[in-house]
Amino acid sequence: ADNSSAQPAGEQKAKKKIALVLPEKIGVNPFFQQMDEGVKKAGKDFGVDVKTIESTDQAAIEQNLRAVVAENYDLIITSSFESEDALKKVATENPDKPFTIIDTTVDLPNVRNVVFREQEAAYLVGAAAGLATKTNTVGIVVAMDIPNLKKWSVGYEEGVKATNPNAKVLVNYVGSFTDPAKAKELAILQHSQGADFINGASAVGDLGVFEAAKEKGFYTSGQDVDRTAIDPEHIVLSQLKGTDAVAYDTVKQFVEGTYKQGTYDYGLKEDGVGVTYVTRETKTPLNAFIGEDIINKVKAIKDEIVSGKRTVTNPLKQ
Amino acid sequence: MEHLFDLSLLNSTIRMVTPILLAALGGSLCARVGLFNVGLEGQILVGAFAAVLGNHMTGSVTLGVLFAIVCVLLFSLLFAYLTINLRANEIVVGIASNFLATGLTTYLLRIVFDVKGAFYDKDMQGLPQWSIPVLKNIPVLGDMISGHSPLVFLAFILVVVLQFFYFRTVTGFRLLATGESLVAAQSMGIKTRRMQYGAVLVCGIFCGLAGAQLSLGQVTMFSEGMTAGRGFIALVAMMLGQSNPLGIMGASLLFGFMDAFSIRLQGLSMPTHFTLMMPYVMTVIAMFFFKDKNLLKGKTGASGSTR
Amino acid sequence: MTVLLEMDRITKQYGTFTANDQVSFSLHEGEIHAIVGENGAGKTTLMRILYGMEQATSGTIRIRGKECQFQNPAAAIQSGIGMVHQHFMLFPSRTVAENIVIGKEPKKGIWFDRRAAAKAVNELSEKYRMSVDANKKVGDCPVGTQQRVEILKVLYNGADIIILDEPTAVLTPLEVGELLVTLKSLAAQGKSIILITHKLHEVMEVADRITVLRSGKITGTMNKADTNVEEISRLMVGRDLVGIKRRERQPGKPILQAEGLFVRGEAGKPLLDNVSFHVNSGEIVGIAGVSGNGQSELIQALTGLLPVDRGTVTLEGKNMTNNTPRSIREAGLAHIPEDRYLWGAAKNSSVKENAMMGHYRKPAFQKAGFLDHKRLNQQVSEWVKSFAVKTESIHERAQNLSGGNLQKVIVAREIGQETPFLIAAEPTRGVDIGAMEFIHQQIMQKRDKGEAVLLISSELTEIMTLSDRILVMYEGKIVGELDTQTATEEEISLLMAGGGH
Amino acid sequence: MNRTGSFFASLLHPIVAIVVGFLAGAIAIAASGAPVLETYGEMWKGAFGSFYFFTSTLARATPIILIGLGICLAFRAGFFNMGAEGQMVLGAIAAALTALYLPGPGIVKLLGALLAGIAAGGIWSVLAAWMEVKFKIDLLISTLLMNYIATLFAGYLVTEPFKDNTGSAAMAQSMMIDKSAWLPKLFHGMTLHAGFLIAIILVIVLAFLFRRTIFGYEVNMLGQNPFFAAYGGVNRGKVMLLSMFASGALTGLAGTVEVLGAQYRYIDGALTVPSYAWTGLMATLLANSNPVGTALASILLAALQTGAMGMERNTEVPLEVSGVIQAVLILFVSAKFSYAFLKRRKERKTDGASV
Ligand SMILES: Nc1ncnc2c1ncn2[C@@H]1O[C@H](COP(=O)(O)OP(=O)(O)OP(=O)(O)O)[C@@H](O)[C@H]1O
Ligand SMILES: Nc1ncnc2c1ncn2[C@@H]1O[C@H](COP(=O)(O)OP(=O)(O)OP(=O)(O)O)[C@@H](O)[C@H]1O
Ligand SMILES: [Mg+2]
Ligand SMILES: [Mg+2]
Repeated sequence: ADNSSAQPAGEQKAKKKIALVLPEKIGVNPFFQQMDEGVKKAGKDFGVDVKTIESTDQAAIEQNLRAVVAENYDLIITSSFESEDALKKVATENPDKPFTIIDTTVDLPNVRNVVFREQEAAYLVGAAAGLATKTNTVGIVVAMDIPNLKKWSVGYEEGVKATNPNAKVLVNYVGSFTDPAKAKELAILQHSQGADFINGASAVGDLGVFEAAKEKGFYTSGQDVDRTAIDPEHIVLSQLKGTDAVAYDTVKQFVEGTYKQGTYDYGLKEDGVGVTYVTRETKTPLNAFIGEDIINKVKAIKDEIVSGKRTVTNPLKQ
Repeated sequence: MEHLFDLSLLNSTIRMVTPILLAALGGSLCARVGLFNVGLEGQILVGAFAAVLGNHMTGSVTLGVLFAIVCVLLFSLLFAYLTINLRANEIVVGIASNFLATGLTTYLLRIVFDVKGAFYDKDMQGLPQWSIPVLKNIPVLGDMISGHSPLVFLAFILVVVLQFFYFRTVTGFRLLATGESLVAAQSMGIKTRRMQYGAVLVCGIFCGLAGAQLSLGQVTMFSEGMTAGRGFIALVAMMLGQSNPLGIMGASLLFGFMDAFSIRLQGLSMPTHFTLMMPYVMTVIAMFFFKDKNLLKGKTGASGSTR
Repeated sequence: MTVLLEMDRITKQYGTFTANDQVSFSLHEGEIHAIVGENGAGKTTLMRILYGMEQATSGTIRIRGKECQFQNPAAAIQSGIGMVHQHFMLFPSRTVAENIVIGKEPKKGIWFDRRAAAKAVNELSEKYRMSVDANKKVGDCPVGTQQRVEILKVLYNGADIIILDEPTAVLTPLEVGELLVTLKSLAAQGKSIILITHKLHEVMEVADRITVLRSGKITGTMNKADTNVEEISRLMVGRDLVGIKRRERQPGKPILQAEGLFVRGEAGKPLLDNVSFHVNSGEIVGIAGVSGNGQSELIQALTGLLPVDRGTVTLEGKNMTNNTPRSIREAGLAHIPEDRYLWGAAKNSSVKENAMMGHYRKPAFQKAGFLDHKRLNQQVSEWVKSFAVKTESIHERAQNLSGGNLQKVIVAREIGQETPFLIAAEPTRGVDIGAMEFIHQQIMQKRDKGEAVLLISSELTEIMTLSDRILVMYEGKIVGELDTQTATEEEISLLMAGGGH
Repeated sequence: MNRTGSFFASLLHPIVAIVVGFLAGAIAIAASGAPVLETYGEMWKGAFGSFYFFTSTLARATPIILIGLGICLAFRAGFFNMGAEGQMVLGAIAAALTALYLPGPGIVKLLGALLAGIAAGGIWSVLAAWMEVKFKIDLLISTLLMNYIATLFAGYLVTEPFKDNTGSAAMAQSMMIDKSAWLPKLFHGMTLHAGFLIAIILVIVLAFLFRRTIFGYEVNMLGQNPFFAAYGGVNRGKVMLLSMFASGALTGLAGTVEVLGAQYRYIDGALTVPSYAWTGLMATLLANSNPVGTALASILLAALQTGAMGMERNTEVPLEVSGVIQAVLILFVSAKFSYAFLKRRKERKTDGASV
């Protein structure tokens, strides 16, 4: 569908320039950090100029997108729902310029979409929690009550209920992405209410949840990257999201000329999301709280999801 | 729900309220000399960062806290110099110094620790958790006040200290007089500038402590923007408490309890947004009962002249 | 006599304006030296320089022959100078004792020894025979007491030189008497006093020497024994005063009627208690009374600034009870307020903005809500000229005007309303004798035109000169009505003191 | 000193301050290892370097100007309105929902939305004023608290009842407003929209209001000395409520034009994250509540932000440093630098300060 990527002449003359325009500051968000790392690594590996631009706020996104178009970047990668509106405008006005948006879809011929089904991985974490809990109470600390995070909280709850219909799931919201102190207190409270496994879904607040787990002696899990190494005694799982790989691949395909538009949907099946021990090995030894048994059961659930025998609700499509 | 309040919630409330209380006490010093310090948020943030940095460099929590104090002192010196010497508008300086604090801490996080977002070291020691031997055995109270960092206890001691300072000491008297009428105080030979500097700098110390409590007491890490608006809540607590230490403590605790209460309500069917709103709504309602008697005073300030 | 203080060729410039021009002044030990002069002559400025609140552009100050330079009041206090300002420098929410000892508090370690402070204040007040209640909040004290607090403050700091800037402007005659006695006794005890005042009879009563300032220059320094009121006023004003001529009174129909006004007070005692009176066209009714006996409340009730609980106010036959200030003004009221900085002006605004208050809605100065600045400028400039207001321009900040000059702006504004009814509360507070005469003439003219004036003043002489009838207020009530022709000062004073019943 | 002298002195102040600010910024840049002049060059380009960037700066300045004007009006009337954020957000959400759900042609939606945004901001602000007038509840605190209430409430509306379910549905945002109800862009392909014109017109209106109208005079006097105003017949309650309504209406309008001219929907956090309210407050204070000055200060502050974005795009200086430089510049602009230099022991001290 696209031919702007295959320009052998250009390759000779000048290095390709690729821009990653992030909708926010990278800040505390490992998701953006991974993307940044993926693009940078690909830049090095394939000899292209890559530039990451962080946007300070909503209004800056469009301006940054327009600026990189004007500065003639060959491929522009952006990400997230925040960029949707801006990308729609800019991509429509520049139909010859290839764009990629990670984590959402923009229905335009010159935009390649990459989306994730995080709820599937969250479901697996929930399933493991439901199986492992001794107190029949588990918790999740969520950053904010916004639709997007429902992929994490709803998927998790569904997973718990699937393996342990009687278990109680405590949900609390921090009200901020950057408040580990409050996240920690919320985790302590959930623990005092009987939760022995508390899933962290509060961005940087997760670090607070981990601390609470260490202090109070309950179990927890992290997000996006493998967090188990930080504290194997208490952080027993991690929900994974392969943003870095996606970003890396995008650059790679673009350089190699295999880049195509269209929508790429990553779930358990495509190995775009996952859970430590279940879909990916880790150096950290498995904690006895979870145990081989449970991992095997969760693996079975994973297979069912992959094969389509079991469906996980997409909370955003209700 | 079985019990909307339980001991662990109260215990957590006291901990959560501490940075707010400390900063509000500091803010009251500034307010008392006629400087409205909206820069508390930034000062706490600098304190939180410096505490972690100091701790990381020296491996000592105590030195970490001291380092936080020193850094915030320097930072508040900027506020003092600009507002007192150069007579810049204190609110502009406050807002800009909040921006500066955000920028500086994220920048230094990158430079010093080479990370973005958050610095977390699982080996770093936070502030110890103390329990006071006799008190901890008292049934309800004991559970509430046990297992807190020394700074939590210090904050509540400072309430009393400040109360005595304001209303019993000579320096406190002069400080309050400076705030009540700068012109009259100057005309009596009070070194008002020194008073103002003192107030701003001590406020810096308090904010340093608040930051240290946040990053070494509550958690043991630093993350960008981890103050999450506490400085502004402190400002509200300070005003609601009418710059009286005991009043400030009351206001902070009120806010803290409402916050705790709202956490409990999250489990119920009320939408999260409304439960998060509760502390603010309740504080507005509280204002109907605790009115600022001096409200009109500022407005009569228009009168009077030396001629 | 030894010379204690010398101010040598002091010059003070504000921009291009010279407030003090080569002023030389000396003060002897134990003397009371009065400084008199027109409004804006530079009296306050000179004293502010002496007290370290402002730096002279040139000139030197010597105390006991030693050259001094005061960067701030603290330095002046160190050298034994104390100042009682034209407007008090007090902390209203603090007690009398706290106000007096501030800066030199008795202490125990770091603690403020409030008991010792009260004791010291009581001793001081006994020593100089100025009674105050050490533990009362200053804000709750009458003006006379606040004045005493200011003086005690200066004495507490051990000042040898005491500057008093128009200390009597806000006092009742009784309090003035007490103050003058105090000053004499202080001088007898070796204190040297600089007294600024516009009231020449006070000068003649207490001063040893008199210095006259005019437009920033000294026009003369003389011994009291060698001079008289006429000479001083001529030196001050540059002309002879003519005195006021009073024409036969032509009383007409009532313009203002107050019927049974009642305002509840905080502690049971009413602020206004069944006050009834009327003011006819072509007459000036004076209200005498010790301040704090309901005069302020009466004014506020009449002008719509304080709602009454009972009773009616009728202006030109229209019921105006508890109406808005604006509708009352529109119905025909003008009002010179008693406190010029609280009610009468916005000190950070320009002279013009201050002068246009109450006028800006008149069709002459606006069209459809848009101000006609040209007309306004014209009008205000005219007032400034006719009332001889000393100001660089009508755009000068009111704050920079001398006290008396601001008062003139306010009087000009209110006389200029040309309403059938005028409330004049302390209309000449702080203005010089020339201006006072001018203002009195203006008020008299209003009466002669057949308009009505209600005059409230703590100056008995002012009441006696201007009024046709005199009402006396005591504790919120009107306790007597007298005809000026027949009334005596003693009679009034007795009523004022509550001795009527 | 004579008049021309003091005129130059007043000009010198911001100049010296800005120079010192840039020097301090230069140190920050140098510390991060980038070439100072080039970096500043990029900053300039990012703010004013091309017509596109220039209009972007103006686009960013638009809500700041409106907020600045709103706060300026409240200040003039003697109210310390710290509630711009809440008023702006409520204005924005009201405008968005009106534009979405008001039946009728685009122009009706647009006008309805403008009115709704103005009304929502105004009512929220007047509520605080009313509480102060009626119950003596300090406006400074109440407005500060009401910000949280307003943003949470608006957040609730777009998370629950009025959530956009049409797209990925992952954001707390309203649906997109119909194109016919958008405020037009001023130039093709640029972000600057008609809201800027509205803002500029209002700058002139406000400047005119303060200088030439009865209402402006009454507002000024009320702010200078409420007792004097009451004495002179200014209807205190009315002018208070009116000016606070207008203040909130202007800040509400700031949110409204952002929605109708830039984002075309209400997005949770899109107005609060950029700190428009605080920036507007600074602009007003820097300009001493003068409307034209407020507009200029707003453009300056917006230029610092867009300039920092340009700096980040085109140099190796990280975003964090540009944040530092911005803050430092503001700090020094706010400082009365030359004032202090010139004054130095001279007699120019004004009354109150010298005492
Ligand atoms: N800061 C200033 N800037 C400009 N002019 C000033 C300033 N301060 C005072 N003036 C002017 O200096 C002159 C002298 O003022 P000053 O207060 O000394 O008069 P005064 O003799 O005390 O008068 P009054 O009897 O009315 O109190 C006045 O005309 C006043 O307008
Ligand atoms: N004489 C006049 N001719 C034409 N228009 C006027 C006139 N006076 C006032 N206006 C305009 O009408 C508006 C309302 O006038 P009005 O005198 O009723 O004041 P207001 O502010 O409504 O006070 P209130 O409600 O207390 O009477 C003014 O703000 C002004 O714009
Ligand atoms: Mg004077
Ligand atoms: Mg009307």
